[in-house]
Amino acid sequence: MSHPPEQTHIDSVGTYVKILLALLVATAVTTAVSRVDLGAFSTVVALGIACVKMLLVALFFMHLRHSTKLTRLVVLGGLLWLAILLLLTLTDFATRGILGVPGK
Amino acid sequence: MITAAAQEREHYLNASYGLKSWLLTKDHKRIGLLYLATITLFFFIGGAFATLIRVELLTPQGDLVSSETYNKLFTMHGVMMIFFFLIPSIPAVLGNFFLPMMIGARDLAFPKLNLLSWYLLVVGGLFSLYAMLAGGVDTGWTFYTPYSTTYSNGYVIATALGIFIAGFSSILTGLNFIVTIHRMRAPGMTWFRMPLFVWAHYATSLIQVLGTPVLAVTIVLLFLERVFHLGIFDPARGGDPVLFQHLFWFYSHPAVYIMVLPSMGVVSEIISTFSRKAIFGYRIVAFSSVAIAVLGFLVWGHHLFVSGQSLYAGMVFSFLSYFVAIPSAIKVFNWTATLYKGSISFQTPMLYALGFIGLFTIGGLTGLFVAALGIDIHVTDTYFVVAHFHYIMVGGALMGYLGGMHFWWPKMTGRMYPEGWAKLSALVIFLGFNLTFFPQFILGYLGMPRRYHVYPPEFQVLNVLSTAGASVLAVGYMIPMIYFIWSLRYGKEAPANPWGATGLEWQTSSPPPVHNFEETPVVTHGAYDYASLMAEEAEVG
Amino acid sequence: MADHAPTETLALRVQFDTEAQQKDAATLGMWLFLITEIMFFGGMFAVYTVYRSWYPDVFAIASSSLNEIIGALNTGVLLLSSFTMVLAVRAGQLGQQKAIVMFLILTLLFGGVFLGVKAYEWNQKFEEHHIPGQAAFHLDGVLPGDQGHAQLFFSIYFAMTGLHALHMVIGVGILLILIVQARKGRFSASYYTPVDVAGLYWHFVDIIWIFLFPLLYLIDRHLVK
Amino acid sequence: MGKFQLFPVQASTLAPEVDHLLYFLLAVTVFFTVLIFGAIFYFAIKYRRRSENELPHVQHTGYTLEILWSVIPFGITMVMFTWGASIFFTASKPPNNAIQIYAVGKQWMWKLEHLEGQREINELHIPVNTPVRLTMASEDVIHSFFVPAFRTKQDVVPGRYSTTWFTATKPGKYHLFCAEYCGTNHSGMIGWVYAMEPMDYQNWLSGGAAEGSMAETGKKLFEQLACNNCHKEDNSGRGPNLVGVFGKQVQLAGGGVVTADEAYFRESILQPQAKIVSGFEPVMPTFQGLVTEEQLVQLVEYVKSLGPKPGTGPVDNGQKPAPKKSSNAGSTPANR
Repeated sequence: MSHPPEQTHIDSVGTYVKILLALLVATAVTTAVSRVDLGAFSTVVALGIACVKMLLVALFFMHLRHSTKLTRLVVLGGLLWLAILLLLTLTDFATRGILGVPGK
Repeated sequence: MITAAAQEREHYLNASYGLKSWLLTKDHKRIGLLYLATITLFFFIGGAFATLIRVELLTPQGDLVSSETYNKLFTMHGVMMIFFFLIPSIPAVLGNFFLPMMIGARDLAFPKLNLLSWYLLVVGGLFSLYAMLAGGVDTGWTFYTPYSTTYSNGYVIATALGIFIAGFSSILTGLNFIVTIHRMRAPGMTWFRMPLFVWAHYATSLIQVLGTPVLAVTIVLLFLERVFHLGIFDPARGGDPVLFQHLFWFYSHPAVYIMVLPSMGVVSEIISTFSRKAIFGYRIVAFSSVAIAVLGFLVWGHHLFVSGQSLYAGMVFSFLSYFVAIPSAIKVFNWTATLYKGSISFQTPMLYALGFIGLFTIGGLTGLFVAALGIDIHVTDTYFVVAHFHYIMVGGALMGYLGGMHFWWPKMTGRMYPEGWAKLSALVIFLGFNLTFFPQFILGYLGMPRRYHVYPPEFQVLNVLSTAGASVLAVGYMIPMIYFIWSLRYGKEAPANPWGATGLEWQTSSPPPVHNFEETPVVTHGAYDYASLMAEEAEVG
Repeated sequence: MADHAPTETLALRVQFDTEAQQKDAATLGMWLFLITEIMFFGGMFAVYTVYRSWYPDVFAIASSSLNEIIGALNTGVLLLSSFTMVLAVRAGQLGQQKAIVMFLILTLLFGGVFLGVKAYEWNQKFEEHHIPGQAAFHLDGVLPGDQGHAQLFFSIYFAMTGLHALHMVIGVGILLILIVQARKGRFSASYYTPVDVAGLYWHFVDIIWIFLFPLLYLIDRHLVK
Repeated sequence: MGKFQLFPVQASTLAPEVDHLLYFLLAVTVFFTVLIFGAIFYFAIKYRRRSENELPHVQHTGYTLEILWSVIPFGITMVMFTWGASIFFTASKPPNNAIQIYAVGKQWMWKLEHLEGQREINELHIPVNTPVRLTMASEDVIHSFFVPAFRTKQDVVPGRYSTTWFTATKPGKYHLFCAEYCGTNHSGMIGWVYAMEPMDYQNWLSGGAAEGSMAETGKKLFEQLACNNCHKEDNSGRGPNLVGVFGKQVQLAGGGVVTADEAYFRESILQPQAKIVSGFEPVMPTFQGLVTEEQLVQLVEYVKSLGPKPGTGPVDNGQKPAPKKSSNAGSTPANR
């Protein structure tokens, strides 16, 4: 059979509490940081903190750490396709008007 | 007539009877037949619309139906054919039935989810049928805003809801296939021993899972804007209709690969079986399916060259569109190379497969025309594009579907179809198809726009030719419908392996038992190993 | 074996060979479903990205009309619900029947609180005439010519938070079913897949909110004192 | 009417270029179709099954062949791409000496307007051998200005201007179609483009019963709508002086510079606060819904007619010198 052996690794409650606290702190930080004028950089910081929180939830709460390589590949694939949608759509909206001809 | 022994042997058809045994079945084979009945109904509804369109276009004036009705005809033709026939056709019928058998599994990973997928397609279909009977929708199958959100007074929401629900049938089928292929292959069935039909469905499922949700959210946004007047694509409030087109085509271009990739899988099986030779370049053909699925997501902008997209985005998408053409070309070359030094026999499935290669080649090459920016300015939104995608959809996907139906009909029903009639209808379909759609290439370059109820008189001759072809094509499609049903009662008794094919599905009885195999098969050799197959038959025989 | 279906247990359905294979298939299936959800919300993030790049100032003003303290607290509530959900899954792994039921109920409560706060925020928007598409729409601090662009922001706000809330409601439904089954002792250390899979879904909906909160509530708050 | 034809007439400078690319693509298509069909028929006949248990010897996979038939087609497609892209680039950039004509697409008719004031419905008279630049707007849904004989097509998206251009080479009467589905009478939204010798065009222009050029109509509108209360030519008005502004760089309040083109003026009339000239208050009311697209193009023409007074230095329209800030005007949404 081609399925990997399943060793159910059970995390301790302490780990989950630490992760929860980290998430709550990150939420407070991102709320506070948004008041500081970082110019264009503020969006990058906000997204950065959100990505960190996403990783915490995904790796610990969703047990990605103990998951099969295939599951991790699936997650990466999903994020890659989201990037394809966003980036290729922006190739249009970011280059509008450069030619100086209305509508091109 | 039918021998007594075959009659009482139990298989998936006579294991249980009654409506409940069909409507609540969890057997992937029965669900495949349920899908077969459903999409055949939708196909003939869509075909009826096509016939009305072609008859209307016999004359330059709009003298059969009003403009309003004509717009509804081509819209519903598009919606029924794409969302309710072409997208489900091979994956839902042949994929559901044979994918588990080909990899030696007893069923799909999630049988109840599979039954739910069928119900979703039926409910979605009912919504669209309701929309048609209540008054029809006239936005074109593309639902471009702001016409679909503010100016159209057709049943946009009912049809969009129908497509939204049917979309989930496609997503869940794709999900089911991917998990089944990864987790439920028989012992010894490594990735490179799987039939190419399974590879093609793996690639198709990737597209269904990654692309369809974006169509779902586009429909939700369209729904929110039309019903609750949220201003997402509304130009008056600073929104951009071209953004709708981006989201729509992000799914709808990969959707054309959902329609054609399964047919490619069927053709690979048929070409190999009837040349009694392994496919030339097995791994290349397998990887080209996945390459088409991946690259198919990078090219949607070629639908927007003149619709207001920026010049530079047009160049990016045109460049990427040529990348996706290469794997398709590789497949055609490999199929043709498989015939070299083979032992070719010409039963009906082989006729359809050869027809597929020829017509798909023309369809694919004309794709290079519309991907070239310079030519697309002139030919987009004309009958040239209509001809291009009909060559791929009808010449390619539908021929592959019919080929697959004839190839696996003996295994599904335990009956042989009448070979003579089948060859005749294949020929009629091939001729009718070319007579219908080749003139449309010329019409398109002459500049006849698509979706036109009325056209200038100088285009009439080519339109009459096309309508003549359409009537021949309609007859061609009716014949299989008749003899398939006829064969259920009077067809010859089908042996387990009528074509001498190498797939696992041919190593079990026709029709197969409820759990496909007496005991789970162990795979010891490659996908198309005719030598060991002939050796085994020699021992048994 | 051919004439009658082999005996089937919850942990080992007929089409699988081993329990590990079945559990693996369920997990992979749910992750694939979550990928479709990423692409579903991804479409709206694309709309958000385009329009925010076109109308940054109006989006900043509109974003600051939202109460970010309530937003932050609500995010905390959702994170807590994720915490209790993962404890429910852990209880499932250990086969502690009563613990599963307790944590699922806690998760349900936090989810309910989140939806309640959401309903309050939407009602707030209703009173402030920030409902796009209504004639009475008016966002103060934004000039008359740009009211349309403000409507774009609120269209995206209501579309995204609305669909997120819908996913929360579905999640609450799933939790209710699981609570009923858990009380009947259906889950054990060898069969807790439904709880595990429901946990994956719940955490995913939490991750979507983790991105929605900063992108909708915290746009350039420094701009608008 | 037109006799039965198999190939569209070439009536613009773009047409031959597009057709040459078509011939190249046709040649490639015929070559590969004959290659594939020929190979299939030849192999089918030569290797037809002779006996029931005939078993062809197994053939290994030739990677060289695989590389050959992926690299060569890729090379051919790259030629197609670059050739197509170059045509697309020329078809997108109107020459500077093109004469300007305005087109407005409205559910199910094309309204065209020449600078000299001639207005036409579903008909367009243009001189031969002179580039014509069409600035188009839509009043409702998406339409598409398509002249098959010129091989040009451009969707007209509501909410902004779209541009297409062509140079007619052969006098004659050519079809004009709407190519983007726009509702019930989509197939009725058609017309004719008359390419005429320059002399005939001038006679047609002067002969037409125009009640004054677009600029004059625009001037009347400018006064009717009381624009001149604020936009005065002696810089005393509350709004910027519009003389000689068209085509120049305009300093915006809060930094940023933008080129004052048609799209900028159109947006400033409909959404005045989108781009406020530096040193001015955002007091201008919106005219959204008060002016139709046709009136907008007339007002834009009037502003363009207020050409720069000879000899004045950089634009002096009462602008208070604003601090020079690095502008990210770049792709402003004005002409998105």
